[in-house]
Amino acid sequence: MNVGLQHYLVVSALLFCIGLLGVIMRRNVLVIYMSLELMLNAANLALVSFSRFNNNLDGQVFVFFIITVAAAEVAVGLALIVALYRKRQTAHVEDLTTMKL
Amino acid sequence: MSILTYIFGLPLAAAVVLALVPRNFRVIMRLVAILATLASAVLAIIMFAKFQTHFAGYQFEQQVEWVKAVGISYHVGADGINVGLILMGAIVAFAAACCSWEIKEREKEFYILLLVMSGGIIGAFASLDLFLFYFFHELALVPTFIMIGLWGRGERRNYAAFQITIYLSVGALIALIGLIALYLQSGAHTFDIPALTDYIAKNPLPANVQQFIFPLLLFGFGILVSLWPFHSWAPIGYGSAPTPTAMLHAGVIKKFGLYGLIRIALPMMPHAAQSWMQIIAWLALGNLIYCGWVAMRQKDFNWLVGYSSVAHMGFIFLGIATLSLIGVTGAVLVMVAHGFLAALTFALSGYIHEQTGTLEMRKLGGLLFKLPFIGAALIMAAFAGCGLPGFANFAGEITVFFGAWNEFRIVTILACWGAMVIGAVYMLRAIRTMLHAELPEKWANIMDAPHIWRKLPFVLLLTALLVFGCLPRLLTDKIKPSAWNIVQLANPIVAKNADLKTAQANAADAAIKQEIQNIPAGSQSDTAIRETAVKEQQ
Amino acid sequence: MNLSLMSLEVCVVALGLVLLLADLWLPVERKRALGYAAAAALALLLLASATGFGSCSVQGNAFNGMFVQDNLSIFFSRFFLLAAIPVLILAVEFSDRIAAGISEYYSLMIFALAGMLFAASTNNFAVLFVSVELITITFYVLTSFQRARMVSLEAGVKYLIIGALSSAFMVYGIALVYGISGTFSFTELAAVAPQFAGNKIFLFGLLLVLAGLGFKVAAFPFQIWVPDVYQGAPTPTTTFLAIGSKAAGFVLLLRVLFIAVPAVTIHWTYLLIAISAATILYGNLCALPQRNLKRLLGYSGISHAGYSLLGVAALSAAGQAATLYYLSGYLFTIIAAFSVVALVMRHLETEDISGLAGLSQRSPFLAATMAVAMVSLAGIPPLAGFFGKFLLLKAVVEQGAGNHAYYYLAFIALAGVIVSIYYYFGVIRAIYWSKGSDLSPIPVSVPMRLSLYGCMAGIFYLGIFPGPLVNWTLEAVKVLKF
Amino acid sequence: MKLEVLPWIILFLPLLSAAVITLFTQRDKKLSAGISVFAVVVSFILTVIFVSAVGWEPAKRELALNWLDIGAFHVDFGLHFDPLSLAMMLIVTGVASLIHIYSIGYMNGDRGFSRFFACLSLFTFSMLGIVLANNFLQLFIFWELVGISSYLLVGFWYEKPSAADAAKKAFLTNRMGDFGFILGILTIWATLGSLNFGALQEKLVSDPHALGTVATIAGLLVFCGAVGKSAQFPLHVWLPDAMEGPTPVSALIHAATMVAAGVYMLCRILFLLNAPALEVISYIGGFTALLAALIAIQQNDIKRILAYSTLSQLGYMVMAVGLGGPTPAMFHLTTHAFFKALLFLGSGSVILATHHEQDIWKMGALRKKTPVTFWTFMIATLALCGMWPFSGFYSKDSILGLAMERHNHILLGVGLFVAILTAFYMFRLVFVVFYGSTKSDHAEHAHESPAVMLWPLRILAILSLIAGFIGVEGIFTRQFPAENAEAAAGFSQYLFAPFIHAPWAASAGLVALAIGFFAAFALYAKADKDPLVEKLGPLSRAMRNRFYFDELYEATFIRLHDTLAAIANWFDRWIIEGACIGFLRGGTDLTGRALRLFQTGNLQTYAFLFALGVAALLFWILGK
Amino acid sequence: MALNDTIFYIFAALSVICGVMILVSRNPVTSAMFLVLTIASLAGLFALLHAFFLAAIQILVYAGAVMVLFLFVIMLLDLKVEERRKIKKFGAIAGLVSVGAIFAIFLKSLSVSHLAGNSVLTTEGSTIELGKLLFSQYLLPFEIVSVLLLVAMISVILLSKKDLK
Repeated sequence: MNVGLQHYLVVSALLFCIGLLGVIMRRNVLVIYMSLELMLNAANLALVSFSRFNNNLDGQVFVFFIITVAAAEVAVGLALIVALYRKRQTAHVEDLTTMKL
Repeated sequence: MSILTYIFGLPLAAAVVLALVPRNFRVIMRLVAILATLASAVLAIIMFAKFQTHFAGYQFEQQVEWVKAVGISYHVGADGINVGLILMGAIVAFAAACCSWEIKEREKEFYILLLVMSGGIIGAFASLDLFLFYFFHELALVPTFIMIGLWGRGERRNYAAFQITIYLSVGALIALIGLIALYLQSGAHTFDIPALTDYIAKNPLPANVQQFIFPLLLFGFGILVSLWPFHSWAPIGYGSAPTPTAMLHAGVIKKFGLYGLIRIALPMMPHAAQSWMQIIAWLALGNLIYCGWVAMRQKDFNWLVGYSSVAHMGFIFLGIATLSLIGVTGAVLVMVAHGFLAALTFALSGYIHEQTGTLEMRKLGGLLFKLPFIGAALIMAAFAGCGLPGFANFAGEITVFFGAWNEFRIVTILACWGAMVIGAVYMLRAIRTMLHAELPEKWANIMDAPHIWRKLPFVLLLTALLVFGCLPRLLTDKIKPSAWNIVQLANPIVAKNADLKTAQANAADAAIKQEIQNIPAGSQSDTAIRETAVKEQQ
Repeated sequence: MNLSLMSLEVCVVALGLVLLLADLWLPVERKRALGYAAAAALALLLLASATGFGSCSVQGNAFNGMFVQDNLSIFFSRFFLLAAIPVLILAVEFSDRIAAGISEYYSLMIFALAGMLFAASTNNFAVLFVSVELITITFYVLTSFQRARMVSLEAGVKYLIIGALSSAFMVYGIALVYGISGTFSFTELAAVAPQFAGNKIFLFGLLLVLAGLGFKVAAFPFQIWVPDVYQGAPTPTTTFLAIGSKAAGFVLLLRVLFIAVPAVTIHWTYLLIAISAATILYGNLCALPQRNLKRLLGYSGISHAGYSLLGVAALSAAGQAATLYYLSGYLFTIIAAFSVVALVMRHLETEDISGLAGLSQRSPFLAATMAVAMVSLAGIPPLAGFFGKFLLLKAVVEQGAGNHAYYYLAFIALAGVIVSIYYYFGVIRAIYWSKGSDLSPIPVSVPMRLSLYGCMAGIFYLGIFPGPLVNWTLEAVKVLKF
Repeated sequence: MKLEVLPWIILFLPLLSAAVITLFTQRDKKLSAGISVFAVVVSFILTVIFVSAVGWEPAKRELALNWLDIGAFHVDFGLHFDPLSLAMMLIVTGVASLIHIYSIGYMNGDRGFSRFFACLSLFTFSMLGIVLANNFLQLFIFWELVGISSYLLVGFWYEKPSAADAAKKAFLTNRMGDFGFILGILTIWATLGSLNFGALQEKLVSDPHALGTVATIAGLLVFCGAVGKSAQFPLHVWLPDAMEGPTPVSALIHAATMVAAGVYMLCRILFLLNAPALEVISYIGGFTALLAALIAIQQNDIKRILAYSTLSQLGYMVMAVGLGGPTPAMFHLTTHAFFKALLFLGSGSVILATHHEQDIWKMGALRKKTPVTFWTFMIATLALCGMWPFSGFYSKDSILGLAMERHNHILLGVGLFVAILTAFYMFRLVFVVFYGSTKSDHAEHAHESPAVMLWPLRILAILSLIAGFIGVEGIFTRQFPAENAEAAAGFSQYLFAPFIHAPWAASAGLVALAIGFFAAFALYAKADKDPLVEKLGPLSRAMRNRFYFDELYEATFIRLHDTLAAIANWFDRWIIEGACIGFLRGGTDLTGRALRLFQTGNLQTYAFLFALGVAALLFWILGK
Repeated sequence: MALNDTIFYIFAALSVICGVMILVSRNPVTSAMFLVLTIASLAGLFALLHAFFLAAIQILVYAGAVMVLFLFVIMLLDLKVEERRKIKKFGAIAGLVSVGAIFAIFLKSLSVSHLAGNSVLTTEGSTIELGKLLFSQYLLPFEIVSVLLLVAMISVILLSKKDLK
């Protein structure tokens, strides 16, 4: 079977789900954050493949935005995590439960 | 501007004025509150006196656009159904303001809330726009909650404040849904009650729609009126409320739901009304008998009065349930009468509580020695409460019985039992334990109402009860034509058969009056102008 | 290209930059007052917008239709400006609790505001995405701005992770929508959406977008972050989050549902009803046992999102207009409430309700403001909350004739209101009838007082004279389908 | 001044005096008494003038104002004049005048002096209202108003728990009767469409079966009102207790007028009652007469003896009405009003003389110390027992004659037996109180009452003596023409009329009197304590305990009602308030607390819930 | 085309496997490294889809900048191997189920949906083409992104300031 759009989409969905699983199951905030990046990348893959199979460059432009935004987000997020770590000496989500109920 | 606007506008304006008065000007605050309610009461009496008897339409009307997009307007007016209620509301508001002596802390807030409450509820009775009607009622309701919480008495006042808040909000909101549904289903695109009524009379709502909306209004309003079994907020609420609040709420605000049923539910949803009336009659019995029984077991006088006020609502429901001219007229009569009575009783119990610090009946006794005036007034209130003639309640209750006899035989018999025997049992037991027998030592220092100003509210309310009790036609002649309109819409078949003769007489009467109305004269000019305008349109 | 349409947005961005620059030259002690300057500038912009100065209220498209200026966007841009002014004043009031970078705090708020303004005019998924990200990322920082407080950082991280998660979902959704329809433009999408209404991948994508926007408006089941973030964030941030960010979510929701894919939305009646109902119930029920005031307002914020969603679920112009009206009332109310919280809880470690005890003696003005705000939130006349709820219920019940599920929705909304009355009155009780130990008066600065007066005026005005705003909201939603 | 104004003045003058006393002259006792006495005496005089002006014509005259008019529910406030009401007016105002005057002496020094007169005036007004009412509802209104006055006066000394309880009991018992009464009124109104006596009578005359199937039940329901007010079995229990009130009150309300209102009302609505209803009424009357007389034998409280005697005599009257004889009933009512008022006033005088001692076994030998009281009391006793030519002889004879005429031998026997008992217990009273030896210190130091009390005694004594043969009966025969009416023309004819009309009944009555007298003489002429207590044993105890009716009611009816109330209260507290509302409250709260548990504060949970939410959303739309 | 297919499968498998490794590896550094690998293999897929510019960006920005940032932070914080705390089995299973559900629904939707899938693929993700589009059609988001970047810059500075003055 020829590799088509479906294949790319399945791969992208798989990656997305793996990322999601990472977010859900990992305890380290940094790893969670990496998983989120993976999810964004999955979206990128989907966009690029759609762009290719739709003969439409808009998707790729969008990917460009995603990458930029992700970079900004990562920067802010990591700064935040670092600040948190300095304060609390932990990067584990289980320790971040002073506010609940 | 219609006189009605002044009647409820004055207290509201006074509330705003009070907000600007500095906190330590206590005398001025009290004076402002009393004067504003007094002025409103005087205006209400003038309005009542000027009211054209035997005239079925609305008088003292005023209509101003408000939210045009939704079909809401500021529309007030009085007809036979609400003229008595407005009068009663204004007088009770004045009496309540007079009874606010017992409030010693945070007077500013108290008087503001009291005035908002008074203005709000009179406004609700005066409004002829569904939205306005609901709006004013809620405006009056909220202060109740705060007042119970802040100035209430007893350990359970917190619970009471929340209970009454939540319960009444449930009722009000259910009714709101009903009102909105009514507005939407009618297709008239107006909240204006007269317009809506006319429109629905010409284009009746489908039966299934009526069957859907009517219960909403019935139980929504029913909760507000403490229809059995949704009554349990009333005793605890009144038991914990400060005196003026209990007076205004039990006396006036509680009548809102009933007024809503008569004004809106009956004429606009005749089909559903007819099918529900059997149930209402039996529920009314729940009020009359069951709540009477419960009242018999109460140990706290305010609770007893609370239950008794719940029980009295049974008469009104029974009257409404008849869908007959006599029944509905009687119901309105009881509404007015019970307003005065409930206010009087709570004012008296408040006085006793102020003197003794308790209303637990076992601890009291022989108070009549020390409180000849208050005691005598309380005995009279008890008489009125068990439906003795001479007081307005009797006229209303007996009218209800006569109206209900042909419709609900068994219910009426049981209701009579509730009224004649059960009511008398708990009222007289209370008198016996509180006022009669030996005076316990510890109450040796209590004081009777010292001067005419302290006596004024009681005297005023008693006078009102006696005047309408001896001359019920002052009210019934005003109520009758309007009640007839409503009964005709709500129950055309019965109306045609039973009251045909009266109808013709009334119609002739009204026609003559209308002729007279058409000559613009003095204060009636606005009404007259409206009349002419109507004619021109035709 | 009609750049002049964007004058408002450009001005706001410029304002943010000016604030950043001014920070460099201003002495430390005067930086605090920069907030007032920013608020004044925003007030000027609002005035310009309201009077139609320049091209602030000219309708039209720009950037190849990516940016639209219509009645809806004008409504919301004024809304956001109006919200930002008191929030900035509150931020000034709050500045002593922000250790570093107060002028950055102001400017970040201005940038968030710019994001919201862009969101109001979005007509394209690309703009939607970047403006949402602009808002969200700014709020990550605004949330964790009180670095000295652990809760602030914790809230920031939580918001960051959940926010990023929702972004990921939304982006993936956008990707799928684009993949099927081949376009990001709402206008073009509206044209082709009917033919894809049955395409499951298309729907999949739209649902993911819905989830992303649901996160922004705090709709069930994407509301889980709200209480923690509201509680932990500095109060001005919470305020802006509660009204600005939420309203931005709503305008985007309205645009996506009713401009881009109305053909699909029409099939989602039950979904929207369920979301709205669940949001109302969840928010109100969880708030019931809540003792922390900010957290309570967070839960209550969820429920108010639910109420606002009623109007969306009603799928009618009346409903959309009601949502707009409700949000407007909520604007004044929630700002008043949070302002009081910020002022009263200034020196307290936690924002427990008991901290309000004795407020009626300490500051009758603040007590009255808070009481009015609570009563309005509870939806009782003559305040804004009541008329908003009235319009929403009316819109919902109106649909009930065609679909009885709407009646149930109305009843659920009612149940929610009832429950909410309980806890709102609990707050009032704490204010008025609990005895507090601390009886020192609370000073209120003049701008703060003005802002609170403004809020009170707004609450009362919208409750008593709803006519003008009702007309305006009805105008504003004309661009939306249904 | 027009004649029509007079009745209104007569009616409202007492009310006016009550109002003036209550509002203005509470402090000034003399003025209060003056106003009250003035009002009632003027009423009496005006009544006399009015009666002499209009005469005893049976022609019906009405004055009416509309009180309430709602559709078919039309109530007038009207005055109705016929011989029945005119005579009753005379009795009421007359006896009331005397008792008012008497009260000035009796109540002297009481702290509620003004209040007493206010209430008394209110009562007079209400009673006149009953008498003059031209329709059912007005009758009912005043019916209730006399109930109020009775309540206020019985509980006049409210500081005494027994008085307060008695007032309550009297009122509530009456209310049960009124419950039936109002149902009867409703039935009649619903069937005949009117409340006006005249209109109703016309309808029934033109169509005797207009009431149809409800005729009997309607009649009996209306009779319920009379049962309550006239204290007939089974609602008789309140009257003896009502003796807790001041003695003038007992005389006026609970002997002469109010309790007779039931009989008056039955006469007024006689046209409504059909044969079965009348039969029931007659037997209830007879039974009450017997029961009360039996109880009276073993009572020791002077006022209670008289109270049971009143019950018994009321039983006679009701029996007479039931036998279809309104004239004898009203005749007996009139004479009874005089001699029973006299007896009560006399007993009041005795009580005052012995410093508020009411136990007859603590009196004795008062004949010498209170001569006027003794002689007047004696006259009244003879009248009550039916001694020729005292008034009671004539009226009682007419009742016995009626029973004989109707061939109702049971009731005749009952009547005669009660006559024996009456003589027995009355002479027991007389012997113990006025003869024998003094049995206490109070009796030792007894003194005659002041003149203001004695003059009413004298006047009533004269009336008791002569009322039988001055043609009172004739007034009522005008209203209710007897079947074999022989209008007696002159004084002497009246004097011996009974022996001519019904010689058997008359002589039987006298024989009964003799039996009773001698039995009492034998047992009590010299007794220091009651010999019957031992002789009758348990029966005596039962009699003293009023045949345990109070206990029976306490155990059944009141217990039942209280139990129902307790159940309702329990239901209200635990089911409605506790279970339903509590469940809703608690349920809501619990749901809130449970839902909150999702907010663990843990990011992973949040992320999971977010994902779950997305999954749910997707499944909802795409899962099908 | 077989070659392309093979490359696709290789890259796809690589990315998925590395993705799973991110998930399962205990050490954050390992995770980060596997993320870099995933990103790189995605870049390969991009290239396969003729999105050359993006492939380059992917490597440069993501693998180059972002991931270095990540690693830098990990080093900075000196994060050790994730402690072996008890894995909540219920949580893991629930997570798996919900994510599995999403994936299943996606697959199901994919299987029944009609995708545009042109047979002639003409799009070339060249820099010029993209640039043209970016600076004409997508100028507005581009500008907004610039504001966003500014915000990010300020934020990072603010958040990382050591002293709190």
